Amino acid sequence: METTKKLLEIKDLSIHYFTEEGVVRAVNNIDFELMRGETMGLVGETGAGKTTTARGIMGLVPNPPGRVVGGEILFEGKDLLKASNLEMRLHRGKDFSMIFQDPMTSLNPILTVGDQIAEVIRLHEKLSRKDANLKAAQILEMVGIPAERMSEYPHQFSGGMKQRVVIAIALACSPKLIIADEPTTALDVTIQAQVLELMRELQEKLGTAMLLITHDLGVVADTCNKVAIMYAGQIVEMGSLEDVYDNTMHPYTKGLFGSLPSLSMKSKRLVPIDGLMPDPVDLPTGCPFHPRCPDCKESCKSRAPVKTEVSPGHYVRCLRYE
Amino acid sequence: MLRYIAKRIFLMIPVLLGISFVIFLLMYFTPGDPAQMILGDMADKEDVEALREEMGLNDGFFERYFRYMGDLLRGDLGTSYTTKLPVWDEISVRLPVTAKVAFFVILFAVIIGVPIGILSAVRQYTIIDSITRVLALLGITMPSFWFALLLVLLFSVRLGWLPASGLYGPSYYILPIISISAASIAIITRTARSSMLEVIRQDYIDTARAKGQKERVVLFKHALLNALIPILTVVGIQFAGSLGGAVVNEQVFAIPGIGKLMVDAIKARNYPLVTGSVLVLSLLQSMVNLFIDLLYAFVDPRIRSQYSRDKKKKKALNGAVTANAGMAANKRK
Amino acid sequence: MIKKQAEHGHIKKRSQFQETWKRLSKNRLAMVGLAILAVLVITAIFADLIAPYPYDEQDYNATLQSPSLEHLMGTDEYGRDIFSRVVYGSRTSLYVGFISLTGGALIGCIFGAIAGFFGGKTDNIIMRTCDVLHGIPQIVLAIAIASTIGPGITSALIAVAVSSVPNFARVVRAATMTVRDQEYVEASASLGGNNTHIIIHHIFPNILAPIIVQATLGIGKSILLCASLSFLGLGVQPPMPEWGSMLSNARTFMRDYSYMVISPGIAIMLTVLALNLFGDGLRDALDPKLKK
Amino acid sequence: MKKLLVLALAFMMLMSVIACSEPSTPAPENTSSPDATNEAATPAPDGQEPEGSDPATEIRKENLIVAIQAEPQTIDPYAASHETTFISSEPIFESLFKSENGELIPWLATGYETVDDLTIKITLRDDVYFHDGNKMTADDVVFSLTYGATSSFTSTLFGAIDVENTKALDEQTVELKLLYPYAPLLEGLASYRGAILSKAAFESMGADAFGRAPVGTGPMMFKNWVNGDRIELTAFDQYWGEKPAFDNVIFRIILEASSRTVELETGGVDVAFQISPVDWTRLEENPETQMLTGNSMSMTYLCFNNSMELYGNELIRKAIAYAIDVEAVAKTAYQGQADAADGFIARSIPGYKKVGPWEYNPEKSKELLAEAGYADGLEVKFVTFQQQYYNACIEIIQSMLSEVGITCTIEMVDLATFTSMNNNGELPMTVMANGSSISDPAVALSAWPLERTISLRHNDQHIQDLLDQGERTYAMEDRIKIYEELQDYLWEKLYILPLAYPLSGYGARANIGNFDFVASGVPDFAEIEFTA
Repeated sequence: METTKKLLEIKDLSIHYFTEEGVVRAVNNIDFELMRGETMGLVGETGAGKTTTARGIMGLVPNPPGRVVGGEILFEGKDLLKASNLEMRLHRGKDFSMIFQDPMTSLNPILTVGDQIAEVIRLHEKLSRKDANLKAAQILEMVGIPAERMSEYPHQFSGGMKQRVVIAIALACSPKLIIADEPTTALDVTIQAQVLELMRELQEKLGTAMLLITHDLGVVADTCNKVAIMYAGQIVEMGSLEDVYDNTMHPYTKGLFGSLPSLSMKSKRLVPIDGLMPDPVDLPTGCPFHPRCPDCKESCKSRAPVKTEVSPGHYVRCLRYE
Repeated sequence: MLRYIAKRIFLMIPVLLGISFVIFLLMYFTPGDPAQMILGDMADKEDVEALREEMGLNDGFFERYFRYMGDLLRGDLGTSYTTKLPVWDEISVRLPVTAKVAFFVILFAVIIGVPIGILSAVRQYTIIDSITRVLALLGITMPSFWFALLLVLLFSVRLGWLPASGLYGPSYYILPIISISAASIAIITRTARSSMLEVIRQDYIDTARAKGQKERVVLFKHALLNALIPILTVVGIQFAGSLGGAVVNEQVFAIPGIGKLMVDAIKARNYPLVTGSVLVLSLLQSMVNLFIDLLYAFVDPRIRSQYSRDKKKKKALNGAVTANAGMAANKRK
Repeated sequence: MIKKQAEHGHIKKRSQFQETWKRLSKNRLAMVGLAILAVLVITAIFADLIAPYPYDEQDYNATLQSPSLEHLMGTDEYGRDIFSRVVYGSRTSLYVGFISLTGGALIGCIFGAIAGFFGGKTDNIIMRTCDVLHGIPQIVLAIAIASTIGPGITSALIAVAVSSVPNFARVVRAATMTVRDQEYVEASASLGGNNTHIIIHHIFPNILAPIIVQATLGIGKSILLCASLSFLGLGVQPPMPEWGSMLSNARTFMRDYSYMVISPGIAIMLTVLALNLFGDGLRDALDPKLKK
Repeated sequence: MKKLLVLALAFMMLMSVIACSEPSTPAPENTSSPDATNEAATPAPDGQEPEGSDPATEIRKENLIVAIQAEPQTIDPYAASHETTFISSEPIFESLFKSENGELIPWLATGYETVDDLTIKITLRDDVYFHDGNKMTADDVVFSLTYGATSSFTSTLFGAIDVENTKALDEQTVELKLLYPYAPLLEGLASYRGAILSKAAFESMGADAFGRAPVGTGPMMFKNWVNGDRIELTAFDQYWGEKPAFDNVIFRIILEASSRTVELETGGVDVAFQISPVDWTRLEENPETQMLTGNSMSMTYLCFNNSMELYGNELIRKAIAYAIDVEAVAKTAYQGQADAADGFIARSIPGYKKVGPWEYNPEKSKELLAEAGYADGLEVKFVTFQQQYYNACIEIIQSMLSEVGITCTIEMVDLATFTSMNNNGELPMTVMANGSSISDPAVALSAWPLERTISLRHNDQHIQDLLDQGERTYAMEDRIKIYEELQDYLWEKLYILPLAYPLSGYGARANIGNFDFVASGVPDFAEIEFTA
């Protein structure tokens, strides 16, 4: 598995929604890379554009009203934005697949679990119905569900079990990349640990790269080797786990860590980041974080910071480091 | 499943009893004397009075009601005042005609309504969507007999392509079906559109697309099957409605249906025929509703599991699984 | 910061109506519907001014004239001006539509709310009575009532009201049951609100949307029912103009004097169309999920 | 979006305009008439399948299709009073005589002899068979006449028959006894009401079943009755007389007047009854159809309830009459297909006397109103049921009366309520018609006898005396004098105001010959000959 070749490279990607209330700038010129077998966390509050980025990669941005307005998404060197619908369809499920957030609604209620897994297998691997079902059974076992339950329906499974099925569907054709959009948010903590554990195992076993989208910094710490912090559609800080966790640069990232209860630091009160997420329709001028930034300077209000590399592999978008 | 059907049929009895009671009440209080209608207005008082006595019209309300119920339980719907035929004979001739027409109307409405509904849902905010929505509205707003008359004048008289009335062959069915189904097509289209729109926004549709499934299959397999239930409900209501409701069209196209029979029976104060036809019609309508509910179970497993007896077995299995899944997970740690 | 939010919250309340209006006004079809309805209501109110002739003035040497300048929509078989009758007819049709619906809606909602809220036996009894009412075809009900109190507006009105009760009851019951399980209803119960208070303050406002939609669509249906009643000979007391009876009487003259059939037919269609457009628009505006 | 709405509405308007507006030229040559599209699936009634022409170049057709406006309650002419019963029973039954403009022609009877005022001896043919194969004998005639005498529907016509003493002298002769002299009897026996039934069949089937599947001696035999749809008769091969030019008669029940007209135009039916007057001209102009019209024997009149205090007052009745322009009412209500009524019985009935029409004089009406004490206005009330022509008359009268300050309310009730109100004398004012099955003054004035309980209620013994005299005198000249005196008296009293003599008519395809208008409205189908 040569990890040198870049699996996924996002260059200057912008995705906007054109609605009647105005243009929603969900994703603004983000770029990052993902190597084969690597796991990167994409962290941010709700509305930061995480899910839109994921859907952008998968080519599932609902159009109208959404549209990719700029940038490139290179998957193994090929720009997905230029790919035809047919090509994209062949990629989805085979080369990259997606796990959605709410297991309760991500499975088709009227089809058996087995059928839903077999469907993706038969789409990408020329197997007969019988063999596809056999493989589906194996994958089901792999995610810890007895094969006999293949003929049951989603409503007969608990939340955790359903998420396992969704994972089974995503990994059925051992894709090179999984995009997991907050896979454990809807689950309670005990099940969350099991599901994450399962995903990490399968990732090692199949050598799959993963883009994990979450707002839970703890989950990122356990599973990812790289992390990118998103705010108002931009990546404000990106780097290896140590870079971002140990010598955090960007004020927003510091704010995020500040609002986390931690056993080691004995702070009596959590320090929330005050203010609200900016309205994506009219983003603040200059650095989007400036209205909420504790050490905001005059220039922050007017000039938009540029992505600067503070140390190898550690990027930040803040005027203080330019 | 059978237990559920038995329960539903058992539930129909009080409803039918209720209907017969209300009809009897309505008939009891409406003025107009059946005996007079039978003997005609030339008959003199004594004859009318004698007939009233003979028909038991002078007895008390409850006495007549219980006598009627007694006969009903023995399966005898009484005899029609005007033609003196057993009510069942009159109904059994007219009911299949209405049922056949109603069936074709619904078939026609579904074949046209559902695809258009889906199309306008998929192509939302385009010109097709607006055209179908407005045409659907026109279907609902047009008085059916006006539309029926227009059709007859256009296709029978001016173009001579189709016969104007009667039901003596396949070509006779075309105009009545178009005129009766206009409203049903409109309603089915609108429901199909709104329920499709509802389903298309669900997450599992994106899951299907994320699998790399063709858009056509995503829509017509994943989406449509889930959108079926609201559509089925409306189809059921429309079918039940057009059974009793097509009176006006039956008159324009001279179709010997049960709707017209019922209306004339009331006008002639032919109590047994009125009650009989309304009861038979309500029974048929309840059967249609039951059939539609069973279709729900067939289409949606969530509903099916409510009926099936083996619910207990399922719970046990569910418990076991969570235990060993947990074991498998920590065994590997 | 907190102050700004509170103030923002305060604005929120008043804008509930504005919010719906804002969304509604964006829906062009609904606006067309509203415009037609407005025209209709105005014609109904000022019918005496708008109509050039009294609706029952007969003119024997001007019978069955096709539309001309003095008679915009021509004259009927008694030489009466059809345009004036259509104008006055709007009064009858709206009267039938609105009164019968408010009647049916009122009873239906009360039935539905009680059934939905209390559930259990009461729910079963009410729903079974609704099935019974629903089982009796509208036409039978109308004729029975018409023969008891004489055909005419009142009997059509009652028939429509009675037969629309089951639909309202069913809609309201379903809405109440969904709303009843919401936390905020339990919350208000825990604060000591008695049942009627809960129904009126918490449940009704939230089930207003389906009721309004059912009402607007229902008015259209009642106007059509009135038309078919006149077709079956149970129409309005002459010489009161009502679109349905005008249409059905004109059908015998349809071949040579088609204008007699077109004007009332179009009047009915326009009204019912407007009601449906507005009803649909209202439903989309009131249903938050449908926000674009 | 909006332009789209306009487009849809325009389309609808366009469709309705082209659909209804008839070009002045008749409907396009209807080559593909429905019978060409009938399928073998069900025995569709088709009218145009000419068989090999008989030697007498007489064109035969398999089916004669007749559209009637309602489903008869029964086909037994003694058990109903609705026109559709008589039309559907006419081809099945025959009477003792046939009456051609007042002159009796022997038919089932070979002749008759009036022994005295109360006895008539009738001799019968011996070669007549019923549809069930039995031979017609005097017993069947006696049975039919006694049935006629006792049935509530035909008591006015045959009530005079003395049921005990009428007997069969032998197989071929009947001695008919009367309770009192009754001049119109023979005319009644010659009408379709005097049908001769098969006694054997009637008694074995029972009255109701017989009414659903009658057995008579006529050229056509009952075959099938599909409820609400059609009644099928087929040719009776042992018929004693001349065979008709068709094998089956199918009476199709089409309730909607415009549908009957359309079926006639498109060839779906050969004959159609109750065509609405507005279609008459179009059917006359259309080369493929013809209209058979003439003066009917019915008279539409405004009926006052003379037992009520207000309408019992002669001044009020006359005041109302003067305010009504009878000519305009007749013309407008019947779309020009009726004349103003100027008498109390139809003009074609012997004994008719022209006494009106009532003078239209609104001023005089106001004077009489003032004289009666209602100078400042009067409230009157009509009660009626859904009947196109009666409602038309009432609406016109209503607006005429408002000219002289009489405001009238109209209460619409349904037929059943109206009938019982009428028979309990509760109708204040209404518009009704009084038809007559035979052209005899006594029958035409059947609304006047005192024992009738309808809302006329004049209880004027003088009228009853004149009616009795008219019935009992046989000599035609004396009868006419009596009835003329009666009509003058009725005109003077004005218990009712005659309004219109409506023309009646029925439509037929152009190829129907030897089929002319009959005042009673029940034509003889057997005579029909096809010309194309």
